[in-house]
Amino acid sequence: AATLDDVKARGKLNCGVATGVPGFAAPDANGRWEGFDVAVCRAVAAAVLGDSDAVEFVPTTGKTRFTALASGEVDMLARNTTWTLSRDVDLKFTFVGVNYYDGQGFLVNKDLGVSSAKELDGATVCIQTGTTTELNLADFFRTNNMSYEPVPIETQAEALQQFNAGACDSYTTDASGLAAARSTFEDPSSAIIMPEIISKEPLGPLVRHGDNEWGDVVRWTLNALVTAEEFGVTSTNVAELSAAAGDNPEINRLLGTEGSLGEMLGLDADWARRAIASVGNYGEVFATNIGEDTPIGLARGLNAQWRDGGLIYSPPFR
Amino acid sequence: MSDMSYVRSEMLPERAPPASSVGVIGWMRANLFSSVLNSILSIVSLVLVVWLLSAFLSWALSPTWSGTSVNNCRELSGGGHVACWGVIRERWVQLLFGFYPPEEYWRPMLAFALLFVAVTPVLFSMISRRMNWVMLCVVLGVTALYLGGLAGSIAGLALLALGAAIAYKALSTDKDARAAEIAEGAKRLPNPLIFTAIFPFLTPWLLWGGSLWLPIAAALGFVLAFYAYRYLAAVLGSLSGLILSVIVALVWWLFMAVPFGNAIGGIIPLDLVQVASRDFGGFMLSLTIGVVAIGCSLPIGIVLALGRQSDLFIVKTLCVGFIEFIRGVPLITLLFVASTLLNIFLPPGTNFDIILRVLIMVTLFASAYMAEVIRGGLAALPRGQYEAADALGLDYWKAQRLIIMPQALKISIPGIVSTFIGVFKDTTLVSIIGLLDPLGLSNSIRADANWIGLIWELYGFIALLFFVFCFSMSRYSMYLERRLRTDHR
Amino acid sequence: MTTTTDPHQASFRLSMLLYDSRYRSMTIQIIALIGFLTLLGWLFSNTANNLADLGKEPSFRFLSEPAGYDINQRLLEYTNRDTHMRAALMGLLNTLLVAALGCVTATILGVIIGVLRLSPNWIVSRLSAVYVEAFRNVPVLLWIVFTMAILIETLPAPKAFRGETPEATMKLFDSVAFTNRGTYIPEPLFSNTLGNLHFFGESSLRFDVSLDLILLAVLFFGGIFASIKIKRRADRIQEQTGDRPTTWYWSLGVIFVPTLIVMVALGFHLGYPELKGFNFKGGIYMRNSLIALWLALSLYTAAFIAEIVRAGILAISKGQTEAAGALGLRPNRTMNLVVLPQALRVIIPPLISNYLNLTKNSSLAIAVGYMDITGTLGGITMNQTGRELETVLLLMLVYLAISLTISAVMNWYNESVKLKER
Amino acid sequence: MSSITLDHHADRSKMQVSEEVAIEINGMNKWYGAFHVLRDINLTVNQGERIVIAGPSGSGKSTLIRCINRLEEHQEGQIIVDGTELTSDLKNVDKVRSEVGMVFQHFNLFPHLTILENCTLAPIWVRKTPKKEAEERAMHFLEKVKIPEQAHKYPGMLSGGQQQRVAIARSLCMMPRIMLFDEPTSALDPEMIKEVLETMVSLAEEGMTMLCVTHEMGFAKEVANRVIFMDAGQIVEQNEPEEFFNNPQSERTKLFLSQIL
Amino acid sequence: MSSITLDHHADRSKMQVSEEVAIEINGMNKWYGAFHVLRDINLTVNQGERIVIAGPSGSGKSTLIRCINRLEEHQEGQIIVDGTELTSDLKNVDKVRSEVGMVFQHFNLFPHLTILENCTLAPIWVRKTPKKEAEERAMHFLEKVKIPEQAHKYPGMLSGGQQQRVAIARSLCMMPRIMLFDEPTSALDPEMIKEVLETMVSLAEEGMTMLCVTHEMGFAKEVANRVIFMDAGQIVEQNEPEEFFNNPQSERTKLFLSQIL
Ligand SMILES: Nc1ncnc2c1ncn2[C@@H]1O[C@H](COP(=O)(O)OP(=O)(O)OP(=O)(O)O)[C@@H](O)[C@H]1O
Ligand SMILES: Nc1ncnc2c1ncn2[C@@H]1O[C@H](COP(=O)(O)OP(=O)(O)OP(=O)(O)O)[C@@H](O)[C@H]1O
Ligand SMILES: [Mg+2]
Ligand SMILES: [Mg+2]
Repeated sequence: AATLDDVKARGKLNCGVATGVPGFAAPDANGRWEGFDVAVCRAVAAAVLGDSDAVEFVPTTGKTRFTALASGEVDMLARNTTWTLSRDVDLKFTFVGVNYYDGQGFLVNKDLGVSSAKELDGATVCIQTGTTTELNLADFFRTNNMSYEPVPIETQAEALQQFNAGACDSYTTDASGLAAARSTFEDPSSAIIMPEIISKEPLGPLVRHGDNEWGDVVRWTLNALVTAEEFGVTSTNVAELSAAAGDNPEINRLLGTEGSLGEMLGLDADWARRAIASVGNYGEVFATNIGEDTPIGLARGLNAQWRDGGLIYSPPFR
Repeated sequence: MSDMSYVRSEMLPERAPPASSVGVIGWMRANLFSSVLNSILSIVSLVLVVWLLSAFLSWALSPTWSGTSVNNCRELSGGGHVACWGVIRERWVQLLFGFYPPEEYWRPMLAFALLFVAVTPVLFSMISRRMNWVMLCVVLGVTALYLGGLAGSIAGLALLALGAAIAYKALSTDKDARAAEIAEGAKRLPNPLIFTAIFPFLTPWLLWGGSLWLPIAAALGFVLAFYAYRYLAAVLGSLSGLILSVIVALVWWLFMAVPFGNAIGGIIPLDLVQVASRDFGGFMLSLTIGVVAIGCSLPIGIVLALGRQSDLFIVKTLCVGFIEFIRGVPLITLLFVASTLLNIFLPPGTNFDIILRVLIMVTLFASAYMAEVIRGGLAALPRGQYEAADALGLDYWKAQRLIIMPQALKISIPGIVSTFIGVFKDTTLVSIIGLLDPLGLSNSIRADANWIGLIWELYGFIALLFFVFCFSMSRYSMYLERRLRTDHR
Repeated sequence: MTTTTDPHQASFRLSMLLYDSRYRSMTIQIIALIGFLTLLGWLFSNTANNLADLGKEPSFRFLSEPAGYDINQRLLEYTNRDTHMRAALMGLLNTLLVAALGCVTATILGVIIGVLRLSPNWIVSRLSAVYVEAFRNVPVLLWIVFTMAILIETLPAPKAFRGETPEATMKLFDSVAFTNRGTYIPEPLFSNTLGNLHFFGESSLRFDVSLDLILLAVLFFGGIFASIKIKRRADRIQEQTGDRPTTWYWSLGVIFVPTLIVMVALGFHLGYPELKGFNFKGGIYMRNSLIALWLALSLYTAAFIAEIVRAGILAISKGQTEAAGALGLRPNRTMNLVVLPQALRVIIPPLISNYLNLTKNSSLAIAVGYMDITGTLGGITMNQTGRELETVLLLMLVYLAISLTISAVMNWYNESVKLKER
Repeated sequence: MSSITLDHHADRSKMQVSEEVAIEINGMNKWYGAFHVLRDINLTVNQGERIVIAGPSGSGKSTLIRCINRLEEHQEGQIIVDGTELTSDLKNVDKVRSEVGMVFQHFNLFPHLTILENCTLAPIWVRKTPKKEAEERAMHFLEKVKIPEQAHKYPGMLSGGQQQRVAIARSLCMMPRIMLFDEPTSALDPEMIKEVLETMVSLAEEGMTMLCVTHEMGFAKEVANRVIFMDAGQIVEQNEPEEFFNNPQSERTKLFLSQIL
Repeated sequence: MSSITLDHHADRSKMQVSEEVAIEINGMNKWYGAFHVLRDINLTVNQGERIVIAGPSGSGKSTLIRCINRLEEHQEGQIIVDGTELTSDLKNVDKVRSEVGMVFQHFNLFPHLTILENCTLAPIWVRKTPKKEAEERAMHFLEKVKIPEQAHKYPGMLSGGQQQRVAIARSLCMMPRIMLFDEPTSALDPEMIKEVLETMVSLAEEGMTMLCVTHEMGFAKEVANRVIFMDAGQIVEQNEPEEFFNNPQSERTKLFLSQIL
């Protein structure tokens, strides 16, 4: 459990995030990082170190993120990173779960009069480089026998600048990003997201191969947030619920009032309570950062709990 | 032929020139409308200037300083294509300091002020020793007062008083009186370069925090090496002395400095709050990279320049190879190395943070350019200086240290300043590998839902920062060049 | 005197390695070499260990695998099925393209600004000074993103050209379209085309050359050659009679008439860009990323070149111009015959090193998404294959090769124009 | 100042002054900005005259001479050279310049051209002389200044005296009717001064109209038929050399002569 | 060439030559590349001798003198200075250099150091003299060359003659047993030459061994006890000054003397 010990000894968690994606990770005016991905980092820090602010956020680009993780510069990466076989196997990382089920989509201006991505033959498409998107895009247009003109761009801010100025007909990235982007428009209804989702993009936190104990900590912290939502444990009632063992054994095990799951992970019994208390459960994280009441305004969709027809599903705490 | 003889009986007085060649009209005629082509050029340029200025002003003069978001700005200005200055109001501190903890801002500011104090004796030779010490006292005194508390106030007042005393003394004794005092054996103030030598060890502590004992331990390495050299050179001769003293220093740094620093730090802690490199950002990051790279590249550049000048074939080839390699590839590829490869080159398990890696690569980059600048300085020295040093029996290193380098470096200062400007501008490239320098930060700021879509305000602000800085430096280096040319002996 | 023998040959002592000038330099060099080799070996072994830990073996096989991504601005044909190697080649050509374009415009602009800075016209010289200072003292990267932003924000989108009363129209007799995606200019087309020549089969280096263009180029350069002959003849006539015949129409004639005739024969016509679907179609298309990079690099470098030109002209002492004037030479002749030949010697070496800088700065293309070699090989290829070591190595080699070529040219030039001194 | 003795005495009999007017300056005034550098200059130079201009530093000697071929512009008064008045009309300027040769203190040879090319450049491009003829003429004048063997070297390879002689030959190649010299020897070593002065003497013997700013009083006595003394932008005194040196009239002249002789 | 008359006559009686050998050069040869610049030089200099070396330009005078403190390396033969042979052994070189002072034509003072620092630099760093002592000694020698009051100025503020005297004082501060001079006065104005020569005379009077390349024949007559004439890299003639000047033996010497005297 080298990494876990390192983190504890250091008293800080080094967490790789994106340099700026609205709703997912961006620093505010005080330099405090906020966002959906950021919350995962904070949850892990809370679980391991007892302080959700004991995180060093390391901004990474598409190019630098894997090196940062492989070299040990960061302990985990919580950044819109698609779980693929080659990344898992060839680049030797462990994806500990999926915190957001995404897929690549297209954003176009309404007045372009297009209702399907299949009508985009000959269009100019802005893409953010350094991800799987450009490969997906090439595949999509080739299989549909269409031509297009890619405009590779380093950051989301620049992509939106081009899109808004009409320098590209369509902006493609993960649908979550598209929604987030659209939400920032002066008139969000002026742009529409095409119904086609051309890829599966399960995004999740990842750690290095070969340190399974650390992987487990991150994995189960994420799962704890999901389970918490499933059983209705929220940041507001978690203190009350963990004061004493309740009727629901799953909640009890989760919050450490029963059993010794925390110990198995190399943490204390309170770990999940702290994680939930600091950032809230999965649903809360979603709602405060990217949910429908935020400017980003994403619906739960695939990311609803499995009971609600979504894919968010945590293995049982036992 | 005495008809050609002529003697003027009375001298003519000076007369004012014809009206058409002086005054505003004369000036305009000479400078704006001296020919048809010139007149056309003048008018075209005037129109251009007016047009550009009016377009710029109508955009820039907008009452949006208090705006809290793009939409708020629109409301404040009543629409139209105008600037939204709210973003600057909200973020300028961040653009300057990055994520540095606000309660510690005094540290980078102090470091910057001290940087100025440290380079003054080198850059501005007309400022006297005493003034340098006054500056130092004032900077430290003001800082101490700012930090407050009983000790701070007392120390601050004491320092300010000391500064005032020195200044008073400086102003009340003129040159001759001073010379007389010195002749009588009055002590001169210590050379302000002493502080310049301390500065490189002090600054990292100020910026990164931690224990003061570590930089002290690092500095001790140099002191050790110096004494080792003194002693060993007398016993073994200068070359073996030099080699051994380098080894002594290396052993100290590698194995003993840290335990020493920690041990003493355990007894007498002199700690500042630690600030991680990744909290560095904005203009401060650019400045840190620029200053550290130039500072560290100076010794490396000197060694490379000497190597390139030497007649030892292998040494020369190695130096030329290194210099030409670095100068042949773009900085961005070196930054790629920093961001993706450097950890691969180092022993497994080493883990420098990204800013340190960038510092290493930018330093290497700067040293190649520095080497060329210093080589120019060396080449400008007449051969006689080397010969005189030889004839006096100074060995190679002593001659370099006492005779050659002081002169060559002085000649090189304008070049060094230009290199610094270049490196400083190039620090913006780190935004490409994800560091949050001003340019990188501007992207993050634009990812904030409030400020999405703002470009000109941010770019303009950043450009202005760089311009002010680089422009004043380039002016300075031009001034130096002019002075070197005139007061060349 | 051959009788003296070296008294030290017999008794070699170890200390002589350090204190004998014959051995000392050898000792130092060997120490340096050992140090260098140790460093190298250390780096290599670290790299090998680290790569082994990561399970990556250095290999360049990825170069022959399909790239899978598209490149928007390219000089040769390329699809996303082509190899990484070919993608890198496209990038390299793009680098060379923007460097060449940049050098040309930067030179023209720099010379103009430099000369204007010396103008007696106060306002003009002041404006040029402002230009120079503004561009020299702000990072080039900032200028690049700035220029890109200007192009995107100020030019119309293609859709603005649509409709009955479009907001934007094509310029220059409806032949050129400036949009915020790029600029479309008419392309040369031949109705009786001779076809293409194809090289290198199906390999990654394959390329086509249009026979029409080859023919035209041959004629054009032949014309230039002929016009040089005409100039020589004029020189001879001037030598003999003193009068220089006016030849510019002859020169123009031999350069352009044959070329024009063949163009007509080949059925030359211009293909105009037209708005079709989302974009303009037809014509030659220059993406804004290219234009922005080109413009920004030119403007930035021009500021430096202007200073070089100014210094070069100032370096020619006033006495030279006065002497020429006193001999009756007109200002333009003075410029051509006296000032320029001398100023060029001063100007060209730093000029070339600025070309070098421009080429290196073109690697910032990545900031505006122009797919130069840093964007392809060092960008997407590196990302997709995870071969950081190999790609960065290749990237450096490419730039190094370009730099060394340019400096070789510079050295050759410096040698050939050295002023003859006593 | 110095007073180099020339090896052979100049033959005054050869130096004939005609009645024809070569240069006429009437009430000329010039200012540099507000500084009144030349004040009410009146001067008539006949064809064949050799005039030496002397005076303290800063008195406007160079400026006067430079106005004559319009390297400087005057603001008031007239300058008429060989019947052509110098105005802002560029044609007149061209005409005057092709008739007036000028030799500078610092030679101002073109360092990128050989000696021969230096000498043929202006004839070929201004006078439109055929190259061959220009070269022949250049060789002729180079022989005259005694350095034909240097024709294919570059100026940088020659000594100062040789360079100044090339500069004279270069001016002569334009077949000027008037030669202006602005301290032609003051940048030279004594040895070389002699070479150059001898060249100038032989030029005078051929009847060239010459205006020469110099402090070589030996030369003035030997060659000049008039010495002009300037001070504070004005012509203070002019006279024949004998009279000028032995019997100066104005106080200023006396002071000046006492200093330099 | 020039012949400055010194104000006071040197006191030859003070200049005593001992039997002890200071410099011995045996069959020394030196090449620059393929150019044979010094040919079979044999020379013995005793303690206290004052030797003047003369000869046409390029004859190898400077080279010879520079070989003696190994600013140049010789390739064949022996040079033994004060019992130490100059070989590639750097320790010997160091030893010789600390016993031999050298004064150059262009002074080569260190412009970034004050006069005093110039004089104390080598004693402090090479001889490891305490600073205080070094400064006292420097002031002593500066007084000797008559410029103690300049001690805190920088070389750039001094006239050429003063600078050369500082250079001499700087050498003396190392307490050398032998002094080499390479045309110490040829870059100076006559006025200053005198100052420097007088300093050198007083040095000779104190019994310093001196080798001096110079064309100041007055100095040679006054001070030298031997004049060596070199041509084409060889010692052509050597003799006492009287004999040398009044009765030169070789043709070359005669020719040379006729040119410079
Ligand atoms: N371009 C100029 N602008 C302003 N003032 C000038 C300029 N050229 C010369 N002057 C001034 O005009 C005055 C006359 O200068 P000029 O060169 O004619 O003197 P001179 O008699 O030739 O002196 P010298 O013997 O030193 O050559 C001087 O005071 C000089 O400073
Ligand atoms: N570093 C060198 N490389 C090659 N040749 C040299 C070098 N230094 C001097 N020479 C040549 O060696 C010869 C002797 O030079 P040296 O300087 O000893 O002459 P010198 O007698 O001192 O002449 P001068 O009176 O001009 O100083 C000259 O022909 C010179 O060109
Ligand atoms: Mg003058
Ligand atoms: Mg010599």
